[in-house]
Amino acid sequence: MDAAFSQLCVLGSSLVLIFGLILLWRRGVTAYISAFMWQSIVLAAVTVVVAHFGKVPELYWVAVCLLLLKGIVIPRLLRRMERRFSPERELEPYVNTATSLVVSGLLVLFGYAVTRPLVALSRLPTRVGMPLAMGLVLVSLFVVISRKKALTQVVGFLMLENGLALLAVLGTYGIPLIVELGVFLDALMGFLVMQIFIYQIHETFESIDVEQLNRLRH
Amino acid sequence: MVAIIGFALGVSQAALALLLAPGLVGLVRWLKARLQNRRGAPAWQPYLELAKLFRKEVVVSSNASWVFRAAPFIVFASTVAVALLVPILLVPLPFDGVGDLLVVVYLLLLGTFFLSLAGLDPGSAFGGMGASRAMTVAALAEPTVALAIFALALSAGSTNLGQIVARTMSGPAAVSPGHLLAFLALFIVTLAETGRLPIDNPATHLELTMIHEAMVLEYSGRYLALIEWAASLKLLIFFSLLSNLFVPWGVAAGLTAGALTLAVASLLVKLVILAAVVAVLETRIAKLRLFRVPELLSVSFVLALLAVTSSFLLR
Amino acid sequence: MRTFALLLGPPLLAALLATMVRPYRRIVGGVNALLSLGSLGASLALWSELLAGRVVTSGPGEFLRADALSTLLAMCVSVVGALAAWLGLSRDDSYNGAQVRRFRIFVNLFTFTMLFAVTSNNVGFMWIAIEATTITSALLIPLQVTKASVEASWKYILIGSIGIALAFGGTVLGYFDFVNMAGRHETALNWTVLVASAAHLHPQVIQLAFVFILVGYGTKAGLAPMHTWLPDAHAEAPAPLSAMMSGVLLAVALYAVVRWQAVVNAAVGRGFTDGLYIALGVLSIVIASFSLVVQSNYKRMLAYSSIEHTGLICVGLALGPLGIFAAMLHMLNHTLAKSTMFFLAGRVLHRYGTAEIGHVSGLLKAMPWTGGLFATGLLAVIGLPPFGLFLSEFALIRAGFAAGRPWLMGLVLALMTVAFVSMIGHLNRMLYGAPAAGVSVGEGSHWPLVPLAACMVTLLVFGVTLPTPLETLLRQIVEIVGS
Amino acid sequence: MRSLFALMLAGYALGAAAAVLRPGGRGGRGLVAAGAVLGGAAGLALALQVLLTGTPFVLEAPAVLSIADGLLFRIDRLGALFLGLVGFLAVPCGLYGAAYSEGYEGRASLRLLGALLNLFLLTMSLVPCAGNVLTFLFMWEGMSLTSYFLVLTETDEPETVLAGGWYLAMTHAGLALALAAFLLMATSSASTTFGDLRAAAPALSPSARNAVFLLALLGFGSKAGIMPLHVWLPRAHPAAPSHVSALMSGVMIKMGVYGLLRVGLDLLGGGPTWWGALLIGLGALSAVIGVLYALMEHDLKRLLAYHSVENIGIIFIGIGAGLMFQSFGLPALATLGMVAGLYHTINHACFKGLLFLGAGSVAHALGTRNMEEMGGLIKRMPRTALFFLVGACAISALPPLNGFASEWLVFQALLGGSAIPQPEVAVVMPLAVAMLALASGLAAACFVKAFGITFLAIPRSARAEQAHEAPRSMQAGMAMLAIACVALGLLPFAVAPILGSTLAGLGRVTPAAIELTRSLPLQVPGASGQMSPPLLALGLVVLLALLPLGLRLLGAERRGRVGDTWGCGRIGQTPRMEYTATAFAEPLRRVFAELYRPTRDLSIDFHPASKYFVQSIAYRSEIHPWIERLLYNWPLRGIRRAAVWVRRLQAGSLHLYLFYLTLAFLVLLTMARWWR
Repeated sequence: MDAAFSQLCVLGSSLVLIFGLILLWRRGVTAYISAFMWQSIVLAAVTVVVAHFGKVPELYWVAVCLLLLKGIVIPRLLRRMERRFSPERELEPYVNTATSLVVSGLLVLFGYAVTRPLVALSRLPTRVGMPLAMGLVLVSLFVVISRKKALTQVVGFLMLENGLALLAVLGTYGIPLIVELGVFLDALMGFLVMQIFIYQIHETFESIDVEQLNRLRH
Repeated sequence: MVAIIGFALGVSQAALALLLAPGLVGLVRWLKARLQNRRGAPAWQPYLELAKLFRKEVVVSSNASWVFRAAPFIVFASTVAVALLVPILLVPLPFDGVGDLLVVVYLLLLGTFFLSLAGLDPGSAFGGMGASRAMTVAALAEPTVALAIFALALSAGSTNLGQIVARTMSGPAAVSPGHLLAFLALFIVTLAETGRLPIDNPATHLELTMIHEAMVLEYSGRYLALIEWAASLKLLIFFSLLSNLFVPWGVAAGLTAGALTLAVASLLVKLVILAAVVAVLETRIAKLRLFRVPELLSVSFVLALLAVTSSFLLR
Repeated sequence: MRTFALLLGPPLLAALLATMVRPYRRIVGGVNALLSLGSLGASLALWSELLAGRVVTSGPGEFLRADALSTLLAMCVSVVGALAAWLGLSRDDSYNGAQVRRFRIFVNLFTFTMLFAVTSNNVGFMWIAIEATTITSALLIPLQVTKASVEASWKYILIGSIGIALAFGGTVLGYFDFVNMAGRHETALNWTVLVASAAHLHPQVIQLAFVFILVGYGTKAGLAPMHTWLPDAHAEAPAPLSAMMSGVLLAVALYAVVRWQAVVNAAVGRGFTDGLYIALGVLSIVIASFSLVVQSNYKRMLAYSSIEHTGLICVGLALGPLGIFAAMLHMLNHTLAKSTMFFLAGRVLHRYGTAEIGHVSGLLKAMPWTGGLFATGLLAVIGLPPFGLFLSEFALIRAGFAAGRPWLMGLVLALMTVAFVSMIGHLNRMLYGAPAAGVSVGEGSHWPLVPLAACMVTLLVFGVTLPTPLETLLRQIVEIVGS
Repeated sequence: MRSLFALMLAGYALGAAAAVLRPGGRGGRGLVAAGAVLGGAAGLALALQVLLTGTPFVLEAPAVLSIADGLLFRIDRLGALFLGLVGFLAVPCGLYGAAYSEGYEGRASLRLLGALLNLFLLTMSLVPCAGNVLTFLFMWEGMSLTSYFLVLTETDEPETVLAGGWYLAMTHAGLALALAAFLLMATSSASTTFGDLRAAAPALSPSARNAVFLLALLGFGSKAGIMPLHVWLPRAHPAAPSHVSALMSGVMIKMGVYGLLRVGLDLLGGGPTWWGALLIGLGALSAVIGVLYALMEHDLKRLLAYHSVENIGIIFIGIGAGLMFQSFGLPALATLGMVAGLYHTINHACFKGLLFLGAGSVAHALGTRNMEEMGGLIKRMPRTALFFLVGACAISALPPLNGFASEWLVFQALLGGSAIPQPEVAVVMPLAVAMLALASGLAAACFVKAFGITFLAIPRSARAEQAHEAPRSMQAGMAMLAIACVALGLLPFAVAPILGSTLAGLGRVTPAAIELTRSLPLQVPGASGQMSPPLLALGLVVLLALLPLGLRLLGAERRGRVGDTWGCGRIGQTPRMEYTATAFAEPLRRVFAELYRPTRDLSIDFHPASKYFVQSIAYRSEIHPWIERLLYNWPLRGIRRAAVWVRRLQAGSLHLYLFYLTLAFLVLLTMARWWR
């Protein structure tokens, strides 16, 4: 039973990481949003698996929240914003696709190296997936750095939160429910505020290209 | 009782110096004249000048203040005080405790200080020029004098004049090469301080070259007499310092009449010799340009420094 | 339970009141000010409880707990909150009714989140509260929508959120370490539980967790190299908000790091955390001091000075018990001094219309009282007697020498002197000379200066003596953190 | 003693309160002055009581400054000496300030000036009383801060603000160094009281002791104004009101000497030979270069400020000689050196205070400090001129006055160098003698210029013509100091034993070594000279009295008349024909040209018709102290360049900021993961 459980977890978390890497490969914003949507859905699935096999009933609620919040609501809001600023396709990011893939590969390896003591310490069957979660965290950090559009940076940030949520689920079968709900509330509020700011940036700068935001220096 | 005799001897020594001083200057002038094949005024001419000046009325500039009137008295008083301290005739000086070689040097600086102020007071360009140059020369000569004192004090163990003379008299061993170098250094300083030829021409009234004369240009009557007399006394003091500190033989050790007459005789001989040396020197060399004088003074400084190091190493 | 209600309730009530009163009226400001005194009274009550030796806890699973460290921070937050409430934005400050209403709502929420962060025993709730502080304060930075404030707010929210996310990672790893050791149960995330069982935690994992925590909360505390958002945010935010952020938000973030420092020290000993603290602390002081030398904007100058003092507190935390005592005292002094300075900077900005040091001249002639207070405050900030910062810096450097780090203290002293000289130069350029053209001479309304002067007087008192209740509080903090 | 201490505090507090409550009007200013005078007198009385009885005064206030052993005042003899110095100078300066501050009437700075003056005196009096490190540094920085604001009373001139900036920067750097020195010593001691530091000092390793001494030398040297660290002194002192400059130059820089003595001699108990040699070297350098730059000044107060640098150099030579002799185990000569340094400290306080007050009354009367616009003031300000002359003679070390007495002692200490066994070390002494003599010679030249150009001859400007004598209270202040100069000059045998006793118990200097005989001549055992200033003065006075009698006896002509100054026959004398300050110093400028490196630019525009006719010639020559450029410009430029480089870190790009964050995160992760 445990073998199937850990196999499913590894499959799920690797899928989540793959969707993260798709972000680096594709250029269009729509691709970013759909990749993020699917990633959230797979994450919800992994949570359900862990809830079922790990016999942790609260995780079902967490999975439902994940699915609702990050699977449906946030992508719809992102698509509305994307339609509004659609003419601005993601121009050439700081790093071209080839180098960014190589760099993200190195980061995943680094994630592996760093999380080895975690895997060694943990006795839970899901411990194998943790390096993948750490890899996703580092890759999403790289995404936020290398992308020029504010919208894409927000997607990168959301992916970072997904990575950490995955780490929480795999490592500890989910942190206590109340704290988990608080985290979701914060995530939603954070996204809404970022959405307001993107609209403001668009009003004042007529584009959401973050490179124009370099007036404040020294 | 002994103190009173000592006090009287000290005062009489100073009186003798006062009397001899104008004659010494007259002697130097007479020797220079003879060397230049001139008949020259007799050696006692300065006495006549002083007497004449004392009878003349004093003309004081309208710009001058009390400093101008007080300066001659201060200069004269400080020079006489030095004469009291310096062992011209006898060694166990009554005023030994009052001041040592450093006090002598700084008393002379007091005189130069007030003379320069008096030079500035009337507000004429010559007085200012003289004051500025005199103070420059005095300032540059200070280190040499200090080092010469250091060399003497090193071998004598104290800066006290009486002790230095006694130490040098006590035997040939005391006369080290350091003494010779110190003597040369002090000789150059003597020429600088008393305004003799290579630094300042005492005989000229050419505005651009005179230093001492420029400061006293405004003085007349009894003030000028006092200053001239003080200047000549200063010359005598330096000559006696040179002779007694380095060639002290003949200075009276006890208070007997015989020793005193010997001391007076040896003093006169030494003064005549030094006067002759200065006279020959002044006829041989021309006046240095003012901005070459520091080089001469730095030569004397190096000599004094060598004197100190040699006395250190040979101690 | 009552004291916590009195502490956390007032800001919530004020925020609620502000939201309901649709067209903004001045009464909201008055009520807000009175309510803020409530939370101030509550923190004093907590303090008296502590002096009597009782640590107040309440709520299910003891999720609210006020020990010495929390009480000190609660004091700072409530004092600065009260200042912001009393001196908040008035309508004539070129802000319209809607903006002032929004300001009132979010400032109170901001105060509430900070108070909740410092009094929550549960590390998870502490994280949630600090994330909430980012959100509530971010909305206030672009109160007046200009290119600069929008840019500053975007940088603030993005860097802040990423930092806080990493901090969440650290919390998760800490919980993971605990779960492996003692299994999952409800109060696992309570700080008291974590510290008690710290000895059994796995050293390797807890060190990784502390790196996440230090980078995460360090971003909120303005530690270099994560400080880059701080000068922009503090320069563009309205004066009361930048006063609260610079004065006390940095302290709250440091509070979170210190909480986890206690856990890590109990687990692996001081060596690891000291090394990190000194590295980041010195880097902050270096960057801040040298940025002050060629600074031309006085609000950014104050922001960089905050970075420098945060770095100094970090170095202090790494110098043993004496160092922690001095660092905590320095945090209290800095909060008082820096918040007052930002309020005064706000008044100067309002009168001169520009934040450029070059354009502000003759401050003493134009606004004698504000100028005088501004000069006194700046002299206090750069650590001159008779103000408190001189004493705490002396104690800190003495702790450094006692801890056997003379070269480090030499470097810190040199950097502090560089900062001192440059800030004196900027201050002189602003104070003296003739007032700039078109600047009306004469003090505006005097009564806002009264609370600021009161802060200066307290700083003077802390500069001359150390009241025994404060000393016992600091001793208890040293026991908590340094044990 | 406790009542005297309380009276001192009360006096200064009264003065400060009066200044704040009722600044204006004669009454207000009178009250301020009364406060300062009362405080000063009480301080002086307390100091004398401690000095004479030898019982230290201890006052404990553990509640205040309780973070490091509370507030502790412990006045031993060394502290009492400097406390007495502050009190001694506070009385005349307070008196002087009453009339001088009339110029600030009606300005806001009057209230500030009065209050800060009393606070400044209070903190400066408490510096030598401090018993532990925190009290000392608290009062020290308080003194610097109050004097900084006093320097900034006239803030409408930009260079005053610049001078204030330089001053506070240097003093704060000095405080940082002193703090490091004290705390380096306090590492091994239980608490930070001086007693514990003294007990823990032997346990320090030699390298730590050297580090502490060097830090203390730099820290306290910057306050004293020793050569490489003196740059703030000629800028800050002239900018302050004159009675404040007198206090700063007379007493505040002596606190640097006190600090050095407290750390170097008392707490560390002396050290290796190179300490003394370093002090002598720095002292000699400061003496000569200080006076050389003073010669070139024609701002009267800047000239006096540079002279403070010179005299501090002389004090350092004395103390350096003392330390060196102590390292060779010659207690008699060590005490002589120390006593010479301390005696010159007191004398300098007197004559420098007198000179600054004199310069202040001239500036008060004329409204300018530029000597080129003065002249002929002796006829319009006779008493100020007399006092200034007494000060000038004292500072030029002319015999009957106090400058000569202490400089004579310093010479004797240096002449004692012959007793040093190692010749290569002993050669330092003659060099120091030469430098000291050159400095005193140049000082005499400089003060002939200062007094001659300012007071003698014809007024050079309309302002100088309408000059009026200083008010009575300013004259009273100056008179007090002039009498002090004369008295200290005549009674060294009374002062020297007291100074010798202050050194009792400090380090390994035994007080018995200096039983200065109470008789008239000042005979110091172990040294080689003997002199008796009272007899000398008596002799001079008698001779001066006898001269007019002698002249009458000789029947010298009594008549005299007033005529024009001789000008080779031309009629009329205009001020432009007089020698100016720059002209007076021109020969020495030429002699020391390599040191000054004067900048010269000569612009001649010829007549358009032909090259041989000139329309106008403009000649400008300035002297910028190249020491400053050499020592201070490159660190300042370095810091500025580093600042511009660091500024580029905040380049505005959000991606760059996120990159910093991620880089830090990755580096710390690797460190945490693989750190052992």
